[in-house]
Amino acid sequence: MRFPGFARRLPWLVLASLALFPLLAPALGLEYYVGFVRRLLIVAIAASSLNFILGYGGMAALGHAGFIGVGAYAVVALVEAGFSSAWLAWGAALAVAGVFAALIGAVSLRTRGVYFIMITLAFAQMLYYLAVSLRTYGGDDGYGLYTPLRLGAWLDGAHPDVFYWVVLAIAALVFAGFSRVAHSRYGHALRGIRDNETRMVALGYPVYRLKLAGFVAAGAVAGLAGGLLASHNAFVSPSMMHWTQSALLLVMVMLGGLGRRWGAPLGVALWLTLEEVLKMHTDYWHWPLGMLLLLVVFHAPQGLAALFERRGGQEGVR
Amino acid sequence: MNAVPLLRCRGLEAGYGASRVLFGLDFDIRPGEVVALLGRNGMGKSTTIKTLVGGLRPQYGEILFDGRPIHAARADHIARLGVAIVPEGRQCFPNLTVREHLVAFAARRNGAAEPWTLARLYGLFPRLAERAGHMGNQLSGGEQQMLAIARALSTNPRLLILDEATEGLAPVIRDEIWRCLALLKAQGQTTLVVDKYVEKLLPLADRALILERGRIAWQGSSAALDARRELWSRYLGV
Amino acid sequence: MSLFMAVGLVKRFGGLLATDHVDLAVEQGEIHALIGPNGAGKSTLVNLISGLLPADAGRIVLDGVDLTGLAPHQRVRHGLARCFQITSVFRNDPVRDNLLLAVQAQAGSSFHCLRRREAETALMDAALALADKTGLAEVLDRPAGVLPHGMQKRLDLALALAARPRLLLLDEPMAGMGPEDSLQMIELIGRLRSETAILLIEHDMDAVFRLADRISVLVYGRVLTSGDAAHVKGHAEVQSVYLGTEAHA
Amino acid sequence: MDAIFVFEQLLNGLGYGLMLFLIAAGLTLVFGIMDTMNLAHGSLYMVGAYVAARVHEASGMFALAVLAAVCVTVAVAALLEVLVVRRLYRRDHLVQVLATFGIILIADDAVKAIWGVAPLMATTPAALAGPVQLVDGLPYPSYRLLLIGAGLLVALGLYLLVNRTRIGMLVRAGASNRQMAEFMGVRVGGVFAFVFALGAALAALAGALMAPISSVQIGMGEAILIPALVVIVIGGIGSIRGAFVAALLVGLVDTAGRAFLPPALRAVLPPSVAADLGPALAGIAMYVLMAAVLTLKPAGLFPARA
Amino acid sequence: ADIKVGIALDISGPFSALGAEARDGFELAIEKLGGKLGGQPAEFLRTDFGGSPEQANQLVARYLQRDKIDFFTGPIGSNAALAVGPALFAAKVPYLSSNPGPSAYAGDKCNPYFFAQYQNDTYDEAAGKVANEKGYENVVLIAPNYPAGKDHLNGFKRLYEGAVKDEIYTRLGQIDYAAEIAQIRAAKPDAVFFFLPGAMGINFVKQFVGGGLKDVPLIAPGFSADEDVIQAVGEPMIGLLNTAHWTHDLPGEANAAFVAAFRKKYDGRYPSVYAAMAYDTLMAMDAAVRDAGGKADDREALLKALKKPSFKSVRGDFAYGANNYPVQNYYLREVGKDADGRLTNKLVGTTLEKHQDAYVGACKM
Ligand SMILES: Nc1ncnc2c1ncn2[C@@H]1O[C@H](COP(=O)(O)OP(=O)(O)OP(=O)(O)O)[C@@H](O)[C@H]1O
Ligand SMILES: Nc1ncnc2c1ncn2[C@@H]1O[C@H](COP(=O)(O)OP(=O)(O)OP(=O)(O)O)[C@@H](O)[C@H]1O
Ligand SMILES: [Mg+2]
Ligand SMILES: [Mg+2]
Repeated sequence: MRFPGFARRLPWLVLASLALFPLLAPALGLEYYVGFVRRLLIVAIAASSLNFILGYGGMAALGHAGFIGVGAYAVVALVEAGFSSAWLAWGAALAVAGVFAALIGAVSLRTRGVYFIMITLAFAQMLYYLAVSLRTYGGDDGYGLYTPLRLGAWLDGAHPDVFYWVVLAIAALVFAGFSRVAHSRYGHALRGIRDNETRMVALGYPVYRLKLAGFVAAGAVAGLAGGLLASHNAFVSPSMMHWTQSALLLVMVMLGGLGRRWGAPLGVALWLTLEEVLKMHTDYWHWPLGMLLLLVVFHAPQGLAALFERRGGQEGVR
Repeated sequence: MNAVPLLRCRGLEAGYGASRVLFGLDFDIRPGEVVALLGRNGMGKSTTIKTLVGGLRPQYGEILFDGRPIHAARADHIARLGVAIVPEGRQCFPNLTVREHLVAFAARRNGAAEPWTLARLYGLFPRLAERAGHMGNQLSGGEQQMLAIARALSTNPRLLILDEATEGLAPVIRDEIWRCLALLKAQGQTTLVVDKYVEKLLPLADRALILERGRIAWQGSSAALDARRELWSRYLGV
Repeated sequence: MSLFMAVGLVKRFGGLLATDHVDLAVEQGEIHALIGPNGAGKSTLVNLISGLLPADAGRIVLDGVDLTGLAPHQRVRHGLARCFQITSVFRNDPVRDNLLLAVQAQAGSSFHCLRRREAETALMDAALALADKTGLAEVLDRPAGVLPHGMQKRLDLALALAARPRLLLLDEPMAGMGPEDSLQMIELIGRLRSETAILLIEHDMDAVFRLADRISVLVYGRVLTSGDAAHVKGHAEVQSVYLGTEAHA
Repeated sequence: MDAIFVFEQLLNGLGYGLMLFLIAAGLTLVFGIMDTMNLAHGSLYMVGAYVAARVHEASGMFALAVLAAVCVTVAVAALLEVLVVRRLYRRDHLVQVLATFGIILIADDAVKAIWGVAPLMATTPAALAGPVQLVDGLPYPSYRLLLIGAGLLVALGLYLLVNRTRIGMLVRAGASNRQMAEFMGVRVGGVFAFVFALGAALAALAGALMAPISSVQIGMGEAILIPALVVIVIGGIGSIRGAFVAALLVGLVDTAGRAFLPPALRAVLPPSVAADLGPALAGIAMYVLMAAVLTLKPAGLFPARA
Repeated sequence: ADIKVGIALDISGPFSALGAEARDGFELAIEKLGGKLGGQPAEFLRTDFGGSPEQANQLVARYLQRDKIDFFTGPIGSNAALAVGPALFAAKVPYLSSNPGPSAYAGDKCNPYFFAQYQNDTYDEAAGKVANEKGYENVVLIAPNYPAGKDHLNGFKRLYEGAVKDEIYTRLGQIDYAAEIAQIRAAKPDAVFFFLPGAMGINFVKQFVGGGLKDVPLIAPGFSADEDVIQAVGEPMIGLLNTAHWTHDLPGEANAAFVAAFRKKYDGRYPSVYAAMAYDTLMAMDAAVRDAGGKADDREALLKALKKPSFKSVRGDFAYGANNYPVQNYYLREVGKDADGRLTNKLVGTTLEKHQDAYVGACKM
């Protein structure tokens, strides 16, 4: 971009307009879209975490929806047990998903490439079938969260859109956090592993542990997104951890641009918006999305973010 | 010696993307000839070879093989005309066994009295016979080099091109390769050789080309080059 | 006691005994060359020592520390660094980033994730020093993948040097180099003698005879003989299985 | 539990395994050998099933239906190859996933537009509709015997093609290093197109043969994609033998899990726990198997590219 | 303003076949009603949500917040119904289910704004009764391994008096049933009761008959033996017994008119339960708006009108129980051929009369 100052200020501009949106929406008759944007932000959190391990770490996990589901069911479990604090529930979502990611990652990271794709998928499928048969939490029918979780103190009821701002704040933190980490020692090491793992071993890096740390962090953040999604939908069902959901998440990240700062949110925003709009107009709403994927593959192979970012602004894409 | 060149290059220019590496190369290789292509690192030897075999599309100029233009032809087409290459970096196929490397592309096309058969190739490199069932990526570096040479020979090429084919080989094996090339020459095999062991190469070659920054800085008979040591230090860093 | 000792190393690939009870010692300040026919097991031996391949039997001791059970990256921590037979650098990154990555591996934990690396001047200084030492200072901003071959090899060596090794394993550092680059490389390796002991694999006999204090000959996975250049040149079996006419060079 | 029952379940396991292999065969070829991740394989399978069902219904001739399915699907695949897949061979797996996922979306909508959303009827050919008595007291569906036979034939044919013929070598060479293969005179583009078409033909064959015992509907392709991928990955990508062994293994483990695990658990656990645990474990047997295999052998049972 | 009806269609995704049936029913009703409800101009919003409860949730949020709908209907799956309920109830929008009748909404989670067509397990209860009447002394039950599967089998057992030889739970989305069929063969039951919706049922019946168990009678709730399954499986379906609260040959004027119109509009195809219920749902809305005085915003009046349906239902007479789930008849159907040789369900007789679901006791409303 020709205006470096503008580029530096862009994140703040985006943040500010997102923060103002709920206040302006009623005047514009867009109330519904407050909820829509909220969901978009939550999915973007999950996508950012996938972008982190896939784009920077080269770990193509096809089971990310599994962690989202674990987070969501952690919330369900707490609600079922009588807890009602949102922070507790989301914290639990983060932690439990992190633990699952540690266990699954410890096994999966022994494999590479397509084997890694498939073993992460296998674990996610196990989680899916587990959730389907869990009677206490509704099994396939899902579990409704009939009373909203409490944010505590003055937050509840201060404004109908408090939850929106909370999500926005979390998303901003996650997003800034991942961008920050990408430029740290750890982020550089992760990219080194993506580009040449053997060399990294020979340089003395504890490659396995570094990858596992990234995988756990990403899994935990995906779990957090799952917890938020549970609150957002007031409903949790196994279908959110079906393998196609994992695939969709991958697709959105790649659509946006692997390993690019703006990749995940852009991909999520475009995909979900298109889905929303197309569905309203036709029953045949899948094929335009399919065409979009082909277009991106052949005409914007680095993803959409690459079209916007200044040349060389990429954060090391192969 | 036959007057019609087997390979003729005229005004050949090539490069990678925007950067030009070769500038107007003119040279011929006549049937039965062994030509040495010399030059320091990065002067364009491998690029020349890649362009000849269709791995790189020339930006200008023409290449004739046996009188037919091939500069616009696809690599596989050129290969089927009878050009075989031992590329820089061996490039063995990781998922083919040694034996498969030697039978998959085998062809008889140069009408030589004694064509390269599997048995003869194993005779040349007994090591490969011992490793016949190994995959391409389960070989030592030198074994891979032997395999790359044998693979090229298995097609019984009309023009054999060797790019640093003695790289990574034990001295005894290098000697073996030189002996083998001499034998091939005696049988009339046309060959283009790039190699850093100039002292070993020159006695074998009929003629030599020296590349300097993508241009032919000198060409002539190898005997002449042998005599002019100042060219060696100027162009070859020896 | 020697700086480095490999004792009874064994490696099998299926039915193939690639490393057959190899004993090897490298002394402090020594350049120890390892030569032998193709497929004798030299690269395998380096992989066993550096830990990229697990050994079936045997022990590895560096400076009195037993490294046998350690993972490859832990061995690097103990002073065992290596280069690769096929150049292995980060091709898309500039030379500077390559060096930074190598330096960073030694400079404390790589789990730091909040401080921007650009802000860490100590890392940068170390990387620049390394570039000076290996003659890469001019090309710091070029992507490693487009460097001339000789430069890439030098970068590969620089990456290994960042670990401040006590034993450096070099697998065919001269491969693919013309005479000029080879000379530079020989000179560079010679200069390293003061910093680290070196185990050198090379088929370029010129380089071997010029650099090596001691030469071991590996044949069919076993050490055939060990000694100085004259001993090896004069050894009849080495001549027939490996040196050929080079023995008289 | 008598011997016949155990034997029958064993047979079922093998039969299911061969069925899986039949489905996975084309995928092994394209993904395993050509190293191209084609998620749209399931869509080709679906097209094969739809065409076969329609032609069978209209003509009453099953052989004709299978033939038509193969021809139409190969034609579709050829078009797909020229328009899309050809440009994917050189790209990495993730890009292939992205593009072929796009093809799935398009294919599902196209099938919906052509044949509607209702599942289609695909009848078993009359001659094979009933069971045959294998041994006394063990009737076995004769159509399944046909599937078993087809699975075995395809396995053998593929094995020979890939490992014993020149074209197999050329494909593998082209897949691992396209430019070098071209330097060796291989028309990689042509060979790949041929193999892709062959993969499509196998997908169509599987679709046409599976149609009479399964549901012909949109989404049937995605449903079989995962088991097929599991089979290939357990076997070790690129190995026909691996895929074959893995298919049988998955078939046996899955069947054994369904047939013997619930009763076994009932014998050792309290009934309520067993009733919940048994089917749950049986349901994920395939995935557990895969995770276990990959934990012990990170590159599958028969790693083809060590 | 126009009366707005939000319809969630299942055109893609796991229930697409059933969703298409429902859509056809809705379309026919809209045509019949001339695009009006209770004589008032109405707008019928239709959107595909692909069978995913999360997407249904989204869709309902849009219907509520942007379109401000007055009625909601449409989803096929129980999970979607359970997902969208809370938002609708909070917004006081009547949700007339055109298909699922989850037990939660019949029992402790019942709500004045939810109206069902039937309770999920009542079909199975009727099937259990059929098994008694046929004199089957022992049966094997089979269903997918998820809570709904267990609910259905429990529903069957509620009225069944014989012995259950085995209960088999299969994987959701299973393709191959050879192992289960072998188990059934070994158990030698008098009959087999199965609840396997969609593709699973199609696969199962085909393989069951191919496996030589043609002589073992199959009983199923109507969902597993409706037009979609019959047309997909073909001949092997003949003789299959199933239960439902409606069939296309049920006597009655309203039904005859509906079936005739449907067959005319959709080239001779018989309507399924899903189509009939979709049709009936809009008829119920029409009558309720009329009874409430042509207005939908007076929700009190509307609910009252909905609760006392004044239209002629295609299923015949029915009344709502305390939980807004109907008290109605259930019929036995058998798959056979009609006069033109077309495979379809035929009415055999009435199994349960004025039957109420088992959960109504838990409803405090
Ligand atoms: N793929 C490539 N992309 C861009 N530039 C390249 C590429 N390959 C080679 N070059 C450049 O082209 C020039 C000629 O390289 P080439 O490999 O032909 O040299 P060479 O004479 O074979 O040297 P060497 O002895 O090192 O093999 C070099 O400057 C090199 O940097
Ligand atoms: N992964 C493997 N699987 C099976 N055999 C292997 C594998 N790697 C190497 N080998 C075999 O082990 C032997 C030793 O190989 P190694 O690479 O150590 O030889 P080397 O001495 O380095 O030879 P060179 O000088 O040619 O590089 C060779 O015969 C090779 O074929
Ligand atoms: Mg070169
Ligand atoms: Mg070696």
